[in-house]
Amino acid sequence: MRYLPLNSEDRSEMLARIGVDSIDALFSSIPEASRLSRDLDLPLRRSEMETQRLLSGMAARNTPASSAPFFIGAGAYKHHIPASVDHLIQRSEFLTSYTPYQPEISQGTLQAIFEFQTQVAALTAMDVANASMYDGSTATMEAVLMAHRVTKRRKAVLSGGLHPHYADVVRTVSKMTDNDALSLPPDVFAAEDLAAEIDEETSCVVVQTPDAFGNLRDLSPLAAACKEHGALLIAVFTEAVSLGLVKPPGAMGADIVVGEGQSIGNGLNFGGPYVGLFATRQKYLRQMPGRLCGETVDADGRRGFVLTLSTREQHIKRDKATSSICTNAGLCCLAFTMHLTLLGEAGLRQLARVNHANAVDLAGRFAQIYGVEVLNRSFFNEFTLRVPGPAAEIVEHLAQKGILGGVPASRLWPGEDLDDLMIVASSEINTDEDRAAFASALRGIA
Amino acid sequence: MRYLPLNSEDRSEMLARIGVDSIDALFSSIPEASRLSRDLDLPLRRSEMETQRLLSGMAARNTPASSAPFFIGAGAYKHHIPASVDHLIQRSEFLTSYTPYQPEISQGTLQAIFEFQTQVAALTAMDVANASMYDGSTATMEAVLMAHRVTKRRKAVLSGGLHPHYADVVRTVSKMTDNDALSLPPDVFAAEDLAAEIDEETSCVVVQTPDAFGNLRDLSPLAAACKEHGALLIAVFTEAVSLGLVKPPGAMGADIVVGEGQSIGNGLNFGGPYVGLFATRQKYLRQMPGRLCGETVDADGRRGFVLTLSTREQHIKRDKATSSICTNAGLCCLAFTMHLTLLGEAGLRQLARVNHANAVDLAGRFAQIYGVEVLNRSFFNEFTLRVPGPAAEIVEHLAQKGILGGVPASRLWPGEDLDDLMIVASSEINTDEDRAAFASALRGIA
Amino acid sequence: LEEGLIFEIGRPNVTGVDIDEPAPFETRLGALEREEPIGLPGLSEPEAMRHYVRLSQKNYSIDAGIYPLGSCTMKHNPRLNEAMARLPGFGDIHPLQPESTVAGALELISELSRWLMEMTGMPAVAMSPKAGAHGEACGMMAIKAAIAARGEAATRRIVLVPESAHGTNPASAALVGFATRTVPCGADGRVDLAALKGLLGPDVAAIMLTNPNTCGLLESDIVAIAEAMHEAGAYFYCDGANFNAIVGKTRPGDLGVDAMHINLHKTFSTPHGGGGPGAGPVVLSARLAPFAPVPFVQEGENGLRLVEHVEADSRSFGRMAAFHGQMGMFVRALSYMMSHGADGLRQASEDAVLSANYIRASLSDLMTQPFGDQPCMHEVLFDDAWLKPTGLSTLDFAKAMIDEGYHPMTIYFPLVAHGAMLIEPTESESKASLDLFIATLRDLAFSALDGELDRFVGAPHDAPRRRLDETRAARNPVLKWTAPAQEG
Amino acid sequence: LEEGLIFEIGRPNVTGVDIDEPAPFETRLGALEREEPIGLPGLSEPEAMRHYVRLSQKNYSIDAGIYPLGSCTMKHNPRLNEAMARLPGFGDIHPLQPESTVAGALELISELSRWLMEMTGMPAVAMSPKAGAHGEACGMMAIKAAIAARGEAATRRIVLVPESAHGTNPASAALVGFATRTVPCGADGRVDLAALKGLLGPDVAAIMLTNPNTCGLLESDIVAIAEAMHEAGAYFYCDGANFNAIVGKTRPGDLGVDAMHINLHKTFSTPHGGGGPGAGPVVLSARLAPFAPVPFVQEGENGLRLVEHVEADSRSFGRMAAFHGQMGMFVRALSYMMSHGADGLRQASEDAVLSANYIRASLSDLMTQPFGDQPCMHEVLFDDAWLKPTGLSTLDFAKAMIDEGYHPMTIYFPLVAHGAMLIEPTESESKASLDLFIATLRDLAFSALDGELDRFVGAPHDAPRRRLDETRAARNPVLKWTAPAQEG
Repeated sequence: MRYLPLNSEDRSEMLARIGVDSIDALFSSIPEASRLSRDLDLPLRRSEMETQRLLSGMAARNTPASSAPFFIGAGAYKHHIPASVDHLIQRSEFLTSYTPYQPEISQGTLQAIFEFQTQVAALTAMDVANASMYDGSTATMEAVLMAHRVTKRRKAVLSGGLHPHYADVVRTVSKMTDNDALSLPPDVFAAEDLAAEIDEETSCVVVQTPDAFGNLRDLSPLAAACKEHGALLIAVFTEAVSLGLVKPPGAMGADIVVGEGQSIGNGLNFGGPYVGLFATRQKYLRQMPGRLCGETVDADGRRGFVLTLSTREQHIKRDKATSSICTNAGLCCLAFTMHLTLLGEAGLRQLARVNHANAVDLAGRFAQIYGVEVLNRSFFNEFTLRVPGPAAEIVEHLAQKGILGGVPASRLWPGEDLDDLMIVASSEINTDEDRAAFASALRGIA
Repeated sequence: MRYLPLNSEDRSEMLARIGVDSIDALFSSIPEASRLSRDLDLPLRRSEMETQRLLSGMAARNTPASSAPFFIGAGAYKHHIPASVDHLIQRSEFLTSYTPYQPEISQGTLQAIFEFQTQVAALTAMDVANASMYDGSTATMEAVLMAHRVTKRRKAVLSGGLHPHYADVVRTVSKMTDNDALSLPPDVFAAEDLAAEIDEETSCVVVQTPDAFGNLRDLSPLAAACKEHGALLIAVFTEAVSLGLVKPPGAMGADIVVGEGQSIGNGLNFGGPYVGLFATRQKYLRQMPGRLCGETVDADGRRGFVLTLSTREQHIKRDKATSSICTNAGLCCLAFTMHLTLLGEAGLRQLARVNHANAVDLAGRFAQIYGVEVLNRSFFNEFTLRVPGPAAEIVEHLAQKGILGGVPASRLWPGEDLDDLMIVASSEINTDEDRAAFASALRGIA
Repeated sequence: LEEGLIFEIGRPNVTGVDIDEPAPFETRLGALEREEPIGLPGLSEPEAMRHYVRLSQKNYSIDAGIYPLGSCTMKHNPRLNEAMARLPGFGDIHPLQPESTVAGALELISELSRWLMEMTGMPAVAMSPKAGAHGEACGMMAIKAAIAARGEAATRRIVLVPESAHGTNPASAALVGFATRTVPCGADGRVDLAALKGLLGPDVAAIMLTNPNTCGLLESDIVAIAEAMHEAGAYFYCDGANFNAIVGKTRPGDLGVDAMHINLHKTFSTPHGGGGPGAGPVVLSARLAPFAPVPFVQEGENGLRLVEHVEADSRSFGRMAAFHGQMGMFVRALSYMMSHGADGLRQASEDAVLSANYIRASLSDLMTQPFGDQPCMHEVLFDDAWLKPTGLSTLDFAKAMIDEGYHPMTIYFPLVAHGAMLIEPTESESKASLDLFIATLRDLAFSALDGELDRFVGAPHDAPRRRLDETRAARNPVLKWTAPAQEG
Repeated sequence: LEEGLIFEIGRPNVTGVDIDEPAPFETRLGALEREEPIGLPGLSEPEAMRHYVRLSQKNYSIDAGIYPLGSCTMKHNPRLNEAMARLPGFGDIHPLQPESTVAGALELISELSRWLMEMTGMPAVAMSPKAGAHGEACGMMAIKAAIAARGEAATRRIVLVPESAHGTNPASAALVGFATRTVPCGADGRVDLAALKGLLGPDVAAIMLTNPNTCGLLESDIVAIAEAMHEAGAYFYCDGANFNAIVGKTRPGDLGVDAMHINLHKTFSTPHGGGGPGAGPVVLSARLAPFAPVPFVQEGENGLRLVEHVEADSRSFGRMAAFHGQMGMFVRALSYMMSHGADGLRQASEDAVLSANYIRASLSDLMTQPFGDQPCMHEVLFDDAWLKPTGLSTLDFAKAMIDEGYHPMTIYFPLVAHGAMLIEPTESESKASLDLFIATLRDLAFSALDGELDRFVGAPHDAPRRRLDETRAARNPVLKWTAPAQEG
């Protein structure tokens, strides 16, 4: 087998040194009745060529985003990722290294994490950011738990504009822990009155902007309401590129900012791996979940970086830890940092502008289609369309015409009477022709 | 522009340090009349995304070998290349380094070349090999020139089984240098009497095995004839994998062995870059063209590698050099070495056996088609078919049916009355289904 | 050459990405346009390339040397898997594309599930957990849901965790709202069965047991433990971090396990990437299967079907994360499994165990083992008793390994061994590599015993950094770059 | 850790590739099956990965630092270009596929040709040469064919080559059967026009002139040289190795050049790969165009057409190599060109020249220039006059740079400068990078002048190897590994 360096000669010599007759002697602690006395009912080893053929065959039964005019968002976004990013994250020294517990020979990863933390803090306009969570949804769940710890309260209020998967994740954990998670109904027009839901048991309000329908939300009034009641404001985003153009949550008074970082540096990957961003105010630092990298000096006084404040973490604090997270999204946060470094301030702003411009253009095209209505007053690169008829069928029709045209709201909020809504995104990857093709196809169907 | 780190501020500061007012002042040595006073009539800069889109569009107008049952050889062969090879040659330290003129910081490349030279010598059963030539055809040309230098004669005899492009390259240089290159007519059945063509002016005989029609040739009798007349025997191969199964030229008395190394570690690439292999006997070492890596020690006595015997080369010997070659096929020879190291003796032999088995199987299928005839008595993974009608049309028909089915002999030897012959290769990449589809399609056409 | 931070070498008006100016348009941002600068530096592409290449060169990696971290399973990461995960048909599909356009993705998830179920002997698997600890939480949630379904939610709130457990175990149990109680470890390094039985009662929901355990030992009483748990009305959660030792040799389902997460990034070699991403699918027994979270892929009449929501008649406990799990890792893991096949997977486990025992047998005359010299599984545990006379610590010994060109083993874990040194070579090392590693450790050990303290106390000497001051980092946390104060 | 040779660490019965056993079959090898062992070691995949990763770590690279090799043009290699060359539609097509299946390949070659012709102002281009020297040979063959067509083959056999020329120039001329004669260099570092004119006569076939020349100077008499050559009935071959200095600023065709090769791996950044592959297309004037070698892509009635053989009415001189040229490099170069565009290409040349002059201006007070302190093009030439008093050689100075983390500049070339040091920074370096490089060279220069000889004579001290004994290597060449004699 090509991956196994030992051959039978080696194995014999090693058994001899160990002083046993056979490999099975080393497995003798398995109760005899429990030893597997047959081969696993699975195929035998395959050559690289054959494995590649089979997997390529499966891959060929999917329609890649790059092969069609593509307008799907709703929590995961397709952007152009510079070729250098993928090259760099595949460097052996990044790809095949472990969590940097031995800092002297892990400065590459550690310095990159330190850069990541600084970038995330800057993007969100917050004081401190951690070294990543699994994804935006679990980061949101962790934020809620952190708010409970900080406030010593147990009720979260979830906006109806929060991505429904995120809300599900929070609700699932809340149910398990006998905490309260009050979910508002789907809030298509960003019209809900969240402040009215805050009471003295409320630990936090969780609100997303741009929200799941694409609306931009001014969080400042809500922040004031939270402050008044001693609750924390948790701001969520699923499209990190938006932060290049819109007011950051930190500037609107958020206490914790969490979000999905996939759209910078990371591909769609059918939903994972992604990278959860997590930032908060300095005063809550010790209640923060997740790994942190900090600056220090070595024995010669040179600057260096180490993992720090691990007394918050599971491997030290065990059941008193601020989170059970161990493996996080290391390589994805590296890709995020590399892409953002390539963009820089000027590039990110320009990228965000182009995204917005493309979405505005697309919305303008739809506005001219009879029976179709753009519902948003404001948006970044994604908005909600009302279509004449079930959006799920329209999306399927579009797919058959070779256009991946959005997400039916009914797929995200089943049973909520949103059947005629679809959520549509347009990023820098869409050409004029793509948008024209989409509008024309929709005109034909709608 | 994303690749240019200087911005206008930098440029101003630098001009100031230099003490000139404008960048054009630095170009003042261009005669004024010759300065380009307009923009080049070419498009302006494009984003990475746009460049990728345009090039991907061009690529999509080609039919990749991997997308169809594929049976084309005739000097370039498709084999499965382990994914690790392409990963490794893309490591910055290999990909973006220069020719190892500073050995202390180039030991990686140098040691790999030393391994390559040893592998090539072993494969060919020769004493010494160089660090690569451009490709098999130019290596053949260099071998002929070397034979002229060694024998101080000027006539080369070229077998009719030599790849016609290779023969063209030798003839072109021979014509330029007033040397004589006697080409025998296409030798479909390996029936020519090369020994009869050797005279006292003959510096070398150039013969290929497996030859361009796929025949295996026993070079031993020819080697004896060469020796008798003081001529050198130059053995050529275009399919390096064959050396895992067939008798190596060195064991049959060749004086110089040259060949194409593409088929180990390197992709098809529409014909280039490939890697020329060049090996000879120790006594001719100083007449050898191309770069050589040798072992030595450093100031601390540790083994190390350097480029050596450069007194043969153009940068020292100028017009007296053994070749004008400078840049060679560095990264391709690295890929060759990596793939061959992964194969090892056992793997190469097995790979060669599978290739031969697949070709034998394919030939067997063709033998059952009325009107189609396999002409070879012996072959490795490639043979010549006689088909009823113009092979060029049949190949085109097959392509329309989605099968890349071989090379019409008329494309290689136009005007030689070989219109009903096609050359067909089958390697480990072909499945039973591929071969069945080919045979069935050919039955339908022929 | 020292490499600065991007904030020191980059500039906000520099970019390494060319983006065309959009045609003029009217924004629709409401009044929410960003006004202040963000504070992000940019680098041109050549500068960015060099920056990160240079940073990478300060890292150790499995590609460059043995990475003997016990419990972490740093093994060879085949590049085929990277190539497969990057096929556009896997890497470039959106989780909310119409199902008709992702048939191959559902097929891959289904096929991977089949392999995981057969290898573990379990009838169900939840694919969405994002890493090992997330898988633990998933398993504990399934257990909690099952207990609630039995009407015992209020009473069964205790989870037993052995001393030697990974920290994630109690943390995950706590995340799910359980209280934990520690099970002591016997003199043989295994769970003390009698003590365990003494803890059982109607308040116990489950045990979380790593098997093979973190001492590198197989819990030989495992069947008895499972029976005891089940008799007491509790569940048996198995931490699958060390599953790589036993694939093809025994099946957790056959041992009585109710739930076990599988670290695809350990056992099945999806690369660690300097800390992630991982993937932690959880196999479930028939008793827990009904409570599995959404989403999942279901065999339907017309082929595979994706279930994304808790349907009316379902007992699913909910959702662990957005979308469908770590698809990128799924592809890599399946590529790894298909390459090995049933025969190769078993051989890999055997070679991993063989190599660990080879190291044990080659060092046991010099270094002490907390539970005596007995065969281990895929990792071997030493303690610091043998170092006592030298005055050196496990940390000193570990740091000295760096100067020899090696990454240290896992140290100070598990907590049941004093000054633990946990070595896991994996099946990826050649005998020559093992021999050199052993020779180096022996040389270091002799050196320590001979009192050559300088080799240890100041170590590492030859790494990109000397020993770093972790206390200072924690005392005054500097967690991001801030611009130095302007002069003037 | 030292890394052995594969012959020392590998074994013939080990393989890192799984290949299924074929079904039983009868061989058809005649009597020519290989009998003896080959002598090839194999490594498993993990071992091979580690071996070559470790070897790579002993290399310097442009990705990790400035590579200031004059005349070699080591610039940033965009990874986009690598990705494009690996698209199956380019990387996985066979040179002899039916033309109908490679329309995009012909389009790419045609498009690249268009860019090259417009940038050089020349009406034709031969795409097949495989590297710079091969391009030189191609150009000289076209010239020879043109001379033969004029009936002067027997008389015009001399090619003039300036002292400062690359060694490939005379070697290529000789390969094509020309005799060479050296043209002296004037006090300003440029060709001595009067001396050149003195050499002209009916026996002269051509001049081979590098422009900008290898001293980093533009041949300002170039138009006069071209006219003189043409008046004398000879051709003007331009070595295009330094074309990167002048793209968009002047066009060889407008200067009177008849043929020039273009190093795609220098000017257009296809990576050097530790010594290749390169690509050397040759642009040709109208006078030489008819003699261009096969194959070429021709605009036909039904689109593009591939001409692979010398057709009946053609004056093509023949064929340079099998197949169609370095397609992989074509894709990379076109990707580079399209990314830059007309504006970016000119800017790149300007930045390259700016950076070289910046280095010149920053070092000219310490280091001597053979032809005085005058503006240079893309590279700046120093000599060793300033080192004389120290007793140190150019080699010592260069090797000391290694200890500072830098790759040395080109040394001892061109031959017209004593102890030459030729520095080419390219446009890829940031100002910060140039400043640090300059500061380091200044520090070294002061150190040399202060007599700190140890820093130089023993250098390098901190590289993977100390100074290597090149004389020993040449005196007793060991060019391959041989098994050590068996003991016994």
